[in-house]
Amino acid sequence: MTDHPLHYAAASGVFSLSWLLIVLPLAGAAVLLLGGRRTDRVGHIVGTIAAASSFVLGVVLFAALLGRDGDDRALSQHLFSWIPVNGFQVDAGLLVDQLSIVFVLLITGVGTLIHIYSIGYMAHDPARRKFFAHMNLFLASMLLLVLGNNFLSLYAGWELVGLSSYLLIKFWEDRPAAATAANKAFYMNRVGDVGLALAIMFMFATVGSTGFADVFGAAAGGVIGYGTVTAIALLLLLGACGKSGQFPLQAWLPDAMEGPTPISALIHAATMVTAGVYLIVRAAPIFNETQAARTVVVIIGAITILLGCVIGCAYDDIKKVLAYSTVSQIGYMFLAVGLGPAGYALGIMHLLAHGFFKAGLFLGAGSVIHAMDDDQDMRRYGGLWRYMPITWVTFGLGYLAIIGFPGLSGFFTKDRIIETAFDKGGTSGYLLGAIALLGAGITAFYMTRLFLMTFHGKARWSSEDPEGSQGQPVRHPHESSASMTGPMIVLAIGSTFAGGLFVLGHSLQDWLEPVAGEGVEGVHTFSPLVLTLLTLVVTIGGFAAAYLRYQLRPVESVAPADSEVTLVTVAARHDLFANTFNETVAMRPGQYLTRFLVWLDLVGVDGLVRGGAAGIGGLSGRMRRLQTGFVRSYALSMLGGAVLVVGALLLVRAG
Amino acid sequence: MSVDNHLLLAQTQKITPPSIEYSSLSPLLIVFAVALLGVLVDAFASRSARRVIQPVLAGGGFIAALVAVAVLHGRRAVLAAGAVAIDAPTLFMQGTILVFALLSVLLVAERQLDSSGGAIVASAAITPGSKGSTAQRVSADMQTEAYPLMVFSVTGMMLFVASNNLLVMFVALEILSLPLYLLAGLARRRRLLSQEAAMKYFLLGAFSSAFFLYGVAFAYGFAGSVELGKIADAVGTVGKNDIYIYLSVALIGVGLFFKIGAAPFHSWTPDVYQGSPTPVTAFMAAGTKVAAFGALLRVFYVAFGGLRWDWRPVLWAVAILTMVVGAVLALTQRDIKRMLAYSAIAHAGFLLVGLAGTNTDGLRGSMFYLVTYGFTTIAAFAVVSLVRTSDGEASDLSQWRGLGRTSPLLAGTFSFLLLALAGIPLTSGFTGKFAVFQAAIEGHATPLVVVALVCSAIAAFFYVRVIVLMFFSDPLAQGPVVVTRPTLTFAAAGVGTVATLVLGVAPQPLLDLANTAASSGFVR
Amino acid sequence: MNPANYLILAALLFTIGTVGVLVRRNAIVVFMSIELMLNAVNLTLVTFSRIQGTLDGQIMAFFVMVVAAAEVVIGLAIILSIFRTRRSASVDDVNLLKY
Amino acid sequence: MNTVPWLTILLLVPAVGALVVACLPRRLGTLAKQLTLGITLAVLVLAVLATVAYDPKRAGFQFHQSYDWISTFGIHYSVGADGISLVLMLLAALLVPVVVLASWDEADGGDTADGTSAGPGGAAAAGGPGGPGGPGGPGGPGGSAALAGTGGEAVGGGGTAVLVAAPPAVPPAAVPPAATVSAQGVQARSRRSVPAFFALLLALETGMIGVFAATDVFLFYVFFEAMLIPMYFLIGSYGPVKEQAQRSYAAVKFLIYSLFGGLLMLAAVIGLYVVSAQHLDHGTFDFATLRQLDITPGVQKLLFLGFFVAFAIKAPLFPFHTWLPDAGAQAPTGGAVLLVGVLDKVGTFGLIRYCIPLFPDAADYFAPMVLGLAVVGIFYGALLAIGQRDMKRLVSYTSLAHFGFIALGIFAFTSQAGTGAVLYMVNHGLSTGLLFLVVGFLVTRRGTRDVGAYGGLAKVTPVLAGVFLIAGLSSLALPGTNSFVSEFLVLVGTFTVNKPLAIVATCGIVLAAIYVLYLYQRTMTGPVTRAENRALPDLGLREKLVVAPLVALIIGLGVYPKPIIDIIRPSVTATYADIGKSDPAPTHPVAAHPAAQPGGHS
Repeated sequence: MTDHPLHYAAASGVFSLSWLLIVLPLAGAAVLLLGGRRTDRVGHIVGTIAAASSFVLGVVLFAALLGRDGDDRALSQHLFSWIPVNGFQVDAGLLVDQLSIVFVLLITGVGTLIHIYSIGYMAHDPARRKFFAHMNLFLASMLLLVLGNNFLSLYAGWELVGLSSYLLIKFWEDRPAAATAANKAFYMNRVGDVGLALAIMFMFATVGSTGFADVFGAAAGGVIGYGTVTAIALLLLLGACGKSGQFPLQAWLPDAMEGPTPISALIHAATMVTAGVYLIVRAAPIFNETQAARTVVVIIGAITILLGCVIGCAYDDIKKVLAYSTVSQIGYMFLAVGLGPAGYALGIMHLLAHGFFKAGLFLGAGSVIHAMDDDQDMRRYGGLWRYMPITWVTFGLGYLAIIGFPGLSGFFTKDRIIETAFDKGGTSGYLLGAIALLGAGITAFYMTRLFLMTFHGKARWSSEDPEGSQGQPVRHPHESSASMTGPMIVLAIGSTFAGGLFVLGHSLQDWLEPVAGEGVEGVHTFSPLVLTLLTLVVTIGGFAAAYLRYQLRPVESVAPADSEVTLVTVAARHDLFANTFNETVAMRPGQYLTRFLVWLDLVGVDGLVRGGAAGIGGLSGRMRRLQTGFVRSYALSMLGGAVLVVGALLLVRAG
Repeated sequence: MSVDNHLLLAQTQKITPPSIEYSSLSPLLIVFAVALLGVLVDAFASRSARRVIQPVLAGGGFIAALVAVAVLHGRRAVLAAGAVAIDAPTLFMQGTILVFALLSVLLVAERQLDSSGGAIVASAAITPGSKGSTAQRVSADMQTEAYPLMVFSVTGMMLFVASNNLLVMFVALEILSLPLYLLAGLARRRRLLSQEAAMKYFLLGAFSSAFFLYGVAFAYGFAGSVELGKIADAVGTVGKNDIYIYLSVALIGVGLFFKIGAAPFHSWTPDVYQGSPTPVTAFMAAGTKVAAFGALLRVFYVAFGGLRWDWRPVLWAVAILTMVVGAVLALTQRDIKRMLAYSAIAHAGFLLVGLAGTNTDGLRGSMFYLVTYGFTTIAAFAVVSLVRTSDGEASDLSQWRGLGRTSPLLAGTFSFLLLALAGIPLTSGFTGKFAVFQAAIEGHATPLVVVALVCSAIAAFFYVRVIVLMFFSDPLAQGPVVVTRPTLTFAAAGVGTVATLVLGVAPQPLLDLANTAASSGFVR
Repeated sequence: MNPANYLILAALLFTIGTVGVLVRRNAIVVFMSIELMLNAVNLTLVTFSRIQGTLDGQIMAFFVMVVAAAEVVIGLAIILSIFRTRRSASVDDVNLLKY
Repeated sequence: MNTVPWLTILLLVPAVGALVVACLPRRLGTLAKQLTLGITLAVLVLAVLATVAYDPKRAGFQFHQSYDWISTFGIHYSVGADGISLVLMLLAALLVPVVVLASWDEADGGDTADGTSAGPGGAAAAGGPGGPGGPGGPGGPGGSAALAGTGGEAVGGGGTAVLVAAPPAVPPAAVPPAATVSAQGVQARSRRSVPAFFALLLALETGMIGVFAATDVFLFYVFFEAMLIPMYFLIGSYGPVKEQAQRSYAAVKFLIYSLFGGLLMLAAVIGLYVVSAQHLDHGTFDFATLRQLDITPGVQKLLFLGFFVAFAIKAPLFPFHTWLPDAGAQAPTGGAVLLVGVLDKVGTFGLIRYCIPLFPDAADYFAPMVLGLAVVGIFYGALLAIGQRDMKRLVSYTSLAHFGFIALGIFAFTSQAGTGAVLYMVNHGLSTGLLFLVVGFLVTRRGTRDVGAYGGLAKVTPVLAGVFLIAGLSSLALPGTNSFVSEFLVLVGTFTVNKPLAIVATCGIVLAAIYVLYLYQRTMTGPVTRAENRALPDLGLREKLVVAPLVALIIGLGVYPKPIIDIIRPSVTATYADIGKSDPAPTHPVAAHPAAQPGGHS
């Protein structure tokens, strides 16, 4: 029965080149990795060109897609047969459609910008070539993730981005912290991957294929039982949580900030961590079938929003704050996509907008950190706007975008999510809406806090030479080089207008409609206008609170001790004890179990063997003592034997 | 009384001399003649001459006998008034015995090993520890009586496997044993140990032969005759006073088990193997085993075949005990010859497993196994005799450390032989084991086979440990010397090793031989 | 009289011989005990020959005697040589070979 | 149908080579190396040619040859290849030259050789043909022979007493003077025989190819056991120079363990023969004939166990594994690679080649047990690997986990799982082989297997670190590496028939990530703490040559495994079809046959 509704046209013409999207950055990575030191000097050039060319191709494909009519914008390209075992036929194939092309543009676009940025940022790093190689590798993996036309290809990309993320987090491997963070990230991602893998197995066991077309066809056809669909959906969700740092697998993302800042911008803000959202939207036909799973998605989204915001308020490390902000923003996306057809497009929309402004924010942060001699503690910043205007402006725009300043991207995308959450109706609707709203407020608070602590207030550092500075760190902040500011500017522009672009005339929504289904305009709980005002009020509230606390009152250059702050803050400072939880529940028992098993294997399993051998040896040692050397004892043993033999035979005879 | 007289008269009138086909007995007769000749030579030839003549004579005799055996093949008859049976199994085993004897003669005749003469003492009469003994250690002389003694012993062995009559079997037993008792005492070095070995062997041997004889008596009491065939018939006929036959099975069994060194009648083996001159040990290990097993097979297949189901359990028990004792006790041996002795015990156990099958396959397997084992063990002892320190063979295992580094060829050969004894594929040891175990499983003795396999695993451990010693540990500063000149020993060892390899890789011809022999079966 | 009694007597003699082997230390005596066992067997043979009414048993007895004689020769030679070395005929003194 | 006797050639070349190399005198070490490399490369070429000549479409054995060997027992020299055995032979043929190259400078004990080990020099010292009487033996040249003899004996007795205390241990050096050997003498001795090493490798290769090629159960058994001996010597005489006692222990443990299993199998083999004799008029060992027999289930179970235990020890599966860490740790790098890379595959190979087709009912009956052991092994091995400090032991334990996956795949009885399992055997050979090689490189550089002795090497030796990481990633089955394909096939194949088991097993991949990356973290990342590590040389040209093919294959087979799969799949499918096992159909099948519509599919 190949007559399922979904059918992708075979790729032809320019689309038959889509594999180049992946191969170009991959080639870049290969050249740089195999080339070794010889390519040190050109490393960054090659890497950037690879990324850029991939972007260009992406644009071309996008244009070509625009050229086709709406329902014929999904093209699948069969490359080669990957794993063919009887019933289990997996092809290496790509799917260029409305959804994937959007991601392609985001990934390659932002990716290229960040490549350029890194040229300046990593200029003085001896291993810059390796850095670019890994970045290219990441691009390739990420593109494979979004372009794969079946779940196994997606899974391959899924784990490979995990690898590249691992490589880049531990890029400065001589820092133990970095190495540990990288491992943590990989482990927790693997947990998610188990979910994804199992989901794929379920699909195969149910549908006999892992291709999008077949699976979605079957799902949409409603032939799969509700239980199975839900199971698959939940397993997919587990994978999504792992990759996107959603509750309960969020703990790795903040640690991942050990990586170079461009990485935080590209992987842990703009692209990779949003893969979870992509997965859910991509699997829309499955999630559409199961209300239960969608509810779980929504709940996780909601929890994560708050969790991210709350912790975001407590940290003084600029990157950690941004990281938790990422966590909570992705929470918004999950919330959106959890709302089903109404929300898929919104989720993607926010994702793209977020891709711009969060990347911009991170790059800005990077530029600041650069200026402050790699000091990431905001409490030792302050008043920087004067010294690095471009960073200030670009960062500011990103900041306004994220808190949802009217007219900037965040304003459009986030408000729509809040709106849709309320529109869900019922108590759950109100609850979710309220949470989203609250989240918006807190976001405004901690982002403002960050912005003010960094750029405004009086400097908590000194440009004097040591004796001049009263115990304050000596810094000589300066604006970053063009290769860094350039991307920041572009992203700032993006974060300013992207949102609007997407919303105007539902452009993006319509574009995604074939994939995400049309956003049914449900009855509004509140009229959009009211809600917008409400959001604005909450946001302003958050802003005001931050302004009062961090602008009008001086900021201590050292954080107050736990004893001086509220319990909430303490908890937030400890990531709401997420790590403590993981350690006590998973890590410690695991360690004890391991030690026990090592002991068991040595003493128990091997002990048995060695014991047996020793036993025989001992027996032998004792038995040979019977060989006394006295003829008469030998004779006795013989006689004994004789008697036994005779006795035995007579016994046999009797019996 | 009168009845008796009349009976006597009746007997005297009926006496007719039995007809004897000398041709069929030719192998026996040749060897016997050679033995007597040897005695004469010893009596008349000069000392130096004997040292040359005797080995040549013995060797020639054996070869001649071998030829005779070859000529006789296919002959199948009961001769000398039912005293001797010539059939395929007999000839097979006589041939085997002769080959092993030939190899052993080479070892005995070896004169390059020691400072002077070979392994045989110059004059056994000289008391150890006296001035003379110091002198004779280096004297080029040797007790050339060793050769005739060996030949006599071979005669006994050949008769042992051929005897169709328990009395003849007893006589053969003594003919093969008595010379061995003496030979055991003829070691050139370590005279005390040698004499002790001789005495233990003698006393225990005599002891066991008494049991054997008692068994013979009971057999006679049961069947009114000691001819195997007649006994078998008597067993066949029911309703006799059969306690005698059970006693005789038991007691004869004891005597034979002693000879093959089966537990619990094995205790002499290690002491005697260790004390005797190594060539003699090799001869005993190979020859006696064949002879004793030949007799065992004949008696239990022909005479007591009818009682199979009665003696099988006992045989199982003995087999298991033997294998366990051999394998386990060998683990902790420190003297190489002693270790080989225990390994010999273990192998006796494996052979009994083949016998437990009580079928022609068992017969075939056992005969094949005997051949393979004999070759390997002679070669092994030959190698042992090559590794020496200033006071004779370096028989203490610790002296073998690192031999693989100092003299790889010898160590390699020895390792190969050990692996063969352990039963690793591509060696004759494996083929032999396979043959007997196959027979046993065929004969529904599977549990026995499993025990046997476990024991071979244990046994493998101590063989392997010697290899560890030779190859994986470091040589001693003043390690033993490996004598490099002795051509005769090399010849013996070489033949043994090659046979071990060939029988492991291409055993088919010998198997065919054993097969035909076994399938034609014992004459009765 | 019942020939079976002779069998019992022979069995007794055989047992005595066996015990002798086990309990006596002097090699010569041990050896004599073995001879006793052999002769016990001879008695058995003769008795059986009587019971069976054939002469084979008696003839066998002669064989046995001859063999026994041969054994004596060998045995004494060995025991003698040991005695000359150790100045003792006790079988318990010869136990260098053990374990 | 081609008439070239590929397999016999494949067997003869290394066998003859082994003889030739073995006969080379010690001084010609270099020649031995070159010769061996040439021979093994020739074998590799031949194996590749054979693979080309092999026709996956045809069912049954190809290149089949059969000659009478021991007709009395119906034993033939008969060889043949199906997809399963072919790829494994290919693996063996590939790994051996790699190992030869890797062992180039290590065979003779290398620089790590210290005074305690001794060599041929001893012969001369102890007086070769110089007749008897090394200076001052126990009794001394003078004195009465008899008394000296008894004295010597007494000593022997004493020695005995000592040794009863410690049965298997190597006896304490009997003579103290051992220490007094002159230094240069020691240097002369401390060299190990190079030709012997490479001869052993060749012998091993013969055994490995033979065991896969045999289609006669007896012949299989012969190779199965004969293969042990060279490996035993490789471990015992070429293991770490300084750890004589441990390596002897490991070698003996390896041999006895395997022999024990082998002997149980021998019982089963003979039993099989007897059974065949009862069914047919004459007994036979011919595999093709035997698999036609329908043996009564009771007997099947016994015979199955006989074979299974042997294979479970060899593979090894969970409770029978304790020899592996010791052997793996003590074997020379090359030995370890072949041991874990190929030798152990004989176990899993035996499971799918013999246990299942010969005793289908028993296989069915015991499948739950085996699957249980497999899953336990996955976690047990992984956790123990996490807990190890000795790098080689660690890698050995990871193999335990991998063998768990393989066994799981074999006994899931689906063509996906089975194909995955066989592919896994190959992949594991490559990835773990590479892992052992890299670890070996580290150990030769630093002379210790303790993880604690390393750290921060990524900065010092980037290339080595990179290769290490690739091997590790392959070992944790990252997509894009070969292992992913096989592991996923095993899991998905199992999933279709036994969801709970598959789900549990899948969780094992988390642990895999932990043991690999934790090891990498401890050795390669962080600051360089120890002075010795600051100046470690990175991979040299030879070492790069060694790892290059493996790395290439790891990536290549990860991206395009189809060729190998196409060879394996038919044989595996046929194997399961023979015992009446077929893949369960999906509950809601969609695409009739995806391959039919290349472009449009998915």
